[in-house]
Amino acid sequence: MKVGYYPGCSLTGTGKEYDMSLRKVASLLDVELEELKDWSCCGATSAHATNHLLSVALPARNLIIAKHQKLKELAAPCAACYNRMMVAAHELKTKPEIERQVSDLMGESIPYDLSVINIIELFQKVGKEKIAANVKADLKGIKAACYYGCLLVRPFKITGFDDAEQPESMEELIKAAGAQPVDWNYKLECCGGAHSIAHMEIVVDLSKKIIDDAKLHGADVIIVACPMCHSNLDMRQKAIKKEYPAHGDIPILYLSEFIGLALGLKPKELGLNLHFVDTKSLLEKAEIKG
Amino acid sequence: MNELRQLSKDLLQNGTVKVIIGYAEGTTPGRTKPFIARTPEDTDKFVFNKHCVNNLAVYLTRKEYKGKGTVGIVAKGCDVKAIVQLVQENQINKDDIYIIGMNCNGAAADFGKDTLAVKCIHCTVRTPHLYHTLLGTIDEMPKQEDDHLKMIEKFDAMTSEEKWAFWEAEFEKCVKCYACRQTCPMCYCEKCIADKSMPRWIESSAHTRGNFAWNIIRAFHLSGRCIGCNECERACPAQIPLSLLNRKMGMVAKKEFDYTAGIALDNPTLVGNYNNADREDFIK
Amino acid sequence: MKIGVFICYCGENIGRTVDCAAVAEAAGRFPGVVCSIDYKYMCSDPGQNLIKNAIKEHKLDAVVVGSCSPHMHEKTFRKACADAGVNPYLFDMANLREHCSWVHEDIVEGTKKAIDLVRISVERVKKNAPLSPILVPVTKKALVIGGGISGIQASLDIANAGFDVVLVEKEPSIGGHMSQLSETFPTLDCSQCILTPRMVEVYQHPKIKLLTYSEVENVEGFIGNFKVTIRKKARSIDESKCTGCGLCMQKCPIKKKAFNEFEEGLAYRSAVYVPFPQAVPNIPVIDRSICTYYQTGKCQMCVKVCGREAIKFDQEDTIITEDIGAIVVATGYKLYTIDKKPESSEIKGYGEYGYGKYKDVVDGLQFERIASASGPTSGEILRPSDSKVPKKIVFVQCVGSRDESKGFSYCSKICCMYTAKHAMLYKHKVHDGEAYVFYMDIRSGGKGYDEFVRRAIEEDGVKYIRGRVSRIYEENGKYIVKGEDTLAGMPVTIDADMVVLATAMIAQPEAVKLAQTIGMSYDKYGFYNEVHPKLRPVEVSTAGVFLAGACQAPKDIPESVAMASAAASKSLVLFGADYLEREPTVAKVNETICAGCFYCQKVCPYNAIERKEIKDRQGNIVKIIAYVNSGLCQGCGTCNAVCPSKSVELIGFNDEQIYAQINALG
Amino acid sequence: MEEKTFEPKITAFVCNWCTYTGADLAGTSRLKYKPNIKMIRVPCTGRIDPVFIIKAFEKGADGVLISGCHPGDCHYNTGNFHARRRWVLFTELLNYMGIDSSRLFFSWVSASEGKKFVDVVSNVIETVKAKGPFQQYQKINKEFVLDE
Repeated sequence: MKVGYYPGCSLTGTGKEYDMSLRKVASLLDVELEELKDWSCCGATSAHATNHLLSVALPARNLIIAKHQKLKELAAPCAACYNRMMVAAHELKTKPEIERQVSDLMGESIPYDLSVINIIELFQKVGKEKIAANVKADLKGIKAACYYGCLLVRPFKITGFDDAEQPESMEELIKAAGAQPVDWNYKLECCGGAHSIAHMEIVVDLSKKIIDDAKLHGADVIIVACPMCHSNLDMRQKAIKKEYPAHGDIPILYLSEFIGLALGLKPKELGLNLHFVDTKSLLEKAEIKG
Repeated sequence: MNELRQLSKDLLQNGTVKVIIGYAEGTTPGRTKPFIARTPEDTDKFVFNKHCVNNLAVYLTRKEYKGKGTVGIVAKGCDVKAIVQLVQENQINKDDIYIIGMNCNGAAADFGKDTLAVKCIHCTVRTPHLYHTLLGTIDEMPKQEDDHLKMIEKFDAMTSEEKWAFWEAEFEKCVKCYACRQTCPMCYCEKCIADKSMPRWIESSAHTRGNFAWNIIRAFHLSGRCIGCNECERACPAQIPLSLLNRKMGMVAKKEFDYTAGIALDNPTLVGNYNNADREDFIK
Repeated sequence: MKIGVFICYCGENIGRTVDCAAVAEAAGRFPGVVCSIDYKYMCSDPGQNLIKNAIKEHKLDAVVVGSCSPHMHEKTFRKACADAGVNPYLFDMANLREHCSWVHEDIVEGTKKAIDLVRISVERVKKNAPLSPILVPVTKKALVIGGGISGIQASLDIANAGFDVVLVEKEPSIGGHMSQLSETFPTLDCSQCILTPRMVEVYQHPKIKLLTYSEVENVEGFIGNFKVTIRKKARSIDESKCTGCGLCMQKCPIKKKAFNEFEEGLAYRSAVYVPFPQAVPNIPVIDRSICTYYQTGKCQMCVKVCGREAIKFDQEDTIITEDIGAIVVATGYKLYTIDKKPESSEIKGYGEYGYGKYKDVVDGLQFERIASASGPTSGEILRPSDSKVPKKIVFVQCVGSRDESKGFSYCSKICCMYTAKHAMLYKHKVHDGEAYVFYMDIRSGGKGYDEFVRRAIEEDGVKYIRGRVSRIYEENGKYIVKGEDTLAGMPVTIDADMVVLATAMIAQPEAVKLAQTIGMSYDKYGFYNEVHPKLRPVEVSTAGVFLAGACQAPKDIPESVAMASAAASKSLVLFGADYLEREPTVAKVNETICAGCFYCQKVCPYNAIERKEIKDRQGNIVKIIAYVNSGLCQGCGTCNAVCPSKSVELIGFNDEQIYAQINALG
Repeated sequence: MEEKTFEPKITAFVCNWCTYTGADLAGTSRLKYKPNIKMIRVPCTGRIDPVFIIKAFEKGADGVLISGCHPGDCHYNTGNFHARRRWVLFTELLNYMGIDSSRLFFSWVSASEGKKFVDVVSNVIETVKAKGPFQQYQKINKEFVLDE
């Protein structure tokens, strides 16, 4: 299976391990990720707040590159990139005026038959059966809280992915990987997103609530599908501890990292050593040697 | 061939069927002709070879056989399509026929020719999709360019004037002999609209206008029903390429409604059913 | 054929842009026209007399009037023709006003077109045939499907007018959802107290045949002449012997295997049971799926205690056929299933509200049972999980309704009112409790309705919050309700003891099946469609079938009752005559040339095409051909268009008539 | 000379319940359109047979309009759905035969759409006028109609 691949900026920086793990896991599952040539910024976090046309034109450029590479599907593992591309495609499809302006800017029309998929959809395409068939490590003792955040399922009218209030798709993948998903309450709550830098106190509060609820329901690990969620939940646990000394750490893993562990990849190959929170507790429980 | 004769003999002998419609050697050696076996001895005349191009299903709706006991029929996949369509249209009772299905390796376009008949080039039912007994083997069939399809596709690039000119020249030749109708298994009406005079929708004299009307209505009435045996074209003394019309309408049915005639007994007919999502972009 | 043409000026309406005298003059020269007259108002008495006199004077066979739209005066002129001895169907009308004088400005062009229109009519009328209206006898017996309040009301109205009624209810008792309700808005009178006498009246009415635990299986025929097949399911009880003493139920050892449907799953029932104490008829049913006897062949405790030998384990379903003249459909509604997506539906459920997961998250009907004096808590407001009094309760409106993304886009109409009632009942019983209502809008149109909601807010102190709830979850024994207060622009979190979801009324799961059996159209939600939303609100497209209650759309009790009485009175109108007269515009098969392909049957919207066997003298079937049941045919002519050989033709719009019209255009 | 004064002949087949009534409403509302169109009333669009259209062309129509109830509004529930499917086949057939199917117009006009009826009719008349006479049919019409 060949799928287009748009890493986006996070996966080259703070989310490097997301990129590493995804590439490794993909090759194990016979997925060929064809990276977009000369991709550019998706416009997340600022373009849509400042200039609507720019916010559509930036992803449109990448969509055009995908067209030139004759791709049918484009995987955007970063939830923000995924969201921006979906919004742009929706705008282009439904608003002829925007479409005209963007086509003028780009000098060519935008492909409509390209489908942008998120990481969960990518694994869905691989198939639960295939993942299950390739599982090497026994993770059945591991309880995982699947955290979707806001951008994967919203706005539902545009993404049309899973369920805006009660998504279950990531849980299905965790089951396929041999672990137990927990039933918890904060899988869609806000982590604070881009406030991480400017208003850390907000992020600390929000992230703590999410982590506490996951722990309350017995989770050993929180699984994320977004580099921003990851940085808030992983990086800010130190700040949480400073504010609330009773806080105990919980590892935060990307979906691709977790599936990678299940498929028998070494923690270091998956970049687990790059996390702020030590993943030792998880690995010990799963009896995986570093 | 012995298999076919033996089976036919048994069927007639043990009373499973009253008659069997099949093929026999033609008057010109090598050619074949439709042949009705009524006694076990008759079955010795049965043959099956690449010249068995006729669609025998046309006989099933004839008064001589319909409702007069079980009729056996030697049927290729394409003939079975006609049978399926006839069952769907209540013309024959599926319990009143016995299908001797023939694995088919393609029929010759014409006697003395090695090329395949058009219907065989794009055949999807070389092993019949419905039968009581299956005979014969599937051998390699020569690959042949589907020039017929290319011709249909050529129309896409033509202006309506060019298309009109093409058909005008073709229909000018029509002598209204209605051989196309006579040989078509789907043309079983007791009185064809072309023969009705009150009112006379289709002019009876063989001028271009009347010929257009006849051929439009013929093609329209067969839309979604024609199973593509091309007997009409084979029978046409003026050699009007009727298969271009029929096959095109079959393609339209496939493209617009994902429909193919004669493939399954429980498939609802194309006309006579509808879908809420049928195309209506042409309706303002 | 001698044809008379009559051209109307309609005062100046036609005369201004059509030279009527010239039209009459031109028409006079058309072949077959023996007289052509123009007159100022053809529809007036003198105008009609003009036609009648001309018919007599010229011995006319057919008449063409050039005037207004046939939708306006076709009936008037047909009657004038009939009065003067010309068959009313040997008449045609050229629309010179709506389709000519009023829409065109140039008198020369207008006159030319008017002449063409009259010519088309003259040519058509030559091909018309004399017809007479079809007379259909009427069976004066009504079938009422559904024994809820709507069905009860319709049955009583029809029966009290002196006509027989067959009332079919699929549950073991009549009463429907209304029998489950605690108190009714806006008067807060007890639902069962007002309903039970009606139920008894139905049971005792000499004109009403009550068939409970029964379902309509098939409906054939047409207005005035339906033939209905009803399946009476086996109760396993001999109804003629049972006295309803209830001993069998007391002694039945199966106590906790099945939830009590009437109590909406908040209690259990035995294997032999009546749905509720006031059931009508008060005769139990054995639930064979849990009864020990049916499972193991042993027990028979009920047989031992029944002094009347009424238990009949070997009873079988019986099939009843009835001749029926009119059908009232009153099949009611169902509540939206919240926890998962409803069967055969594209919509998603509300997993995030935890219904089905948390015992204390209940739906509207469950709360009715909790609040009902006859319910599992005897009317005390206690939460199901631990039977404690909830001190803080949250009501969420519009669950499943007005929600395109997860539910249905329509408004369920009664939820605003019943939520206000629920909150009020709660406050009346738990004085120190807090009640919150999340709402989108408050829709309280109706007599005394808005006052009722205001009372809940102002007198009883129910706190209304305008906004949606995003999530409900359990935390430390509380139900955390997260939502938004859109008026304050703030997120709100309430730690409640109990949550009530005001779920939408939806169509019965088998509504579509019944619609197809009877031939009713339905909307995308499965509610039945009335013929005209304003002027024919209780009729459906199949004549002789009428709608009552929530099977048509969500509605409350007074509306359902009013609609039931309307449906009853429509049935009574039908029963007022011995024969029905119908337009003779129906299809007819030419039996000699029909090849029996039955494409006509496939396209007929009314199942009016039947199969007819043609036999030879020895009785052998020669062929099977189509036959039009003229009682069912409504005259659309779709059969005529699809018939390849035109062996079925629509009388009044047959091929010759249309051909003549097209021919006259040239 | 003929080019300039060409006025197309339009034949319309309309259903009794929606479009015919919509045309009545156009009249009642005193909306205006050109008199080139003549309507033949049928109970339902389901009644309309392709032979009507062919015959109309044979009788010299330069354009044909078919109009009925919107899907879902059919007085007979489903007549227009069956009609719609047949039209797809018929227009494709005409196109393939080179019979200019852009002279054949379809519309849904309800009983309340008097204004839409006028717009549809005006558009049909203007479109056909711009196309000129239906020469293909006129040629084969002339060839064999002896009494003209």
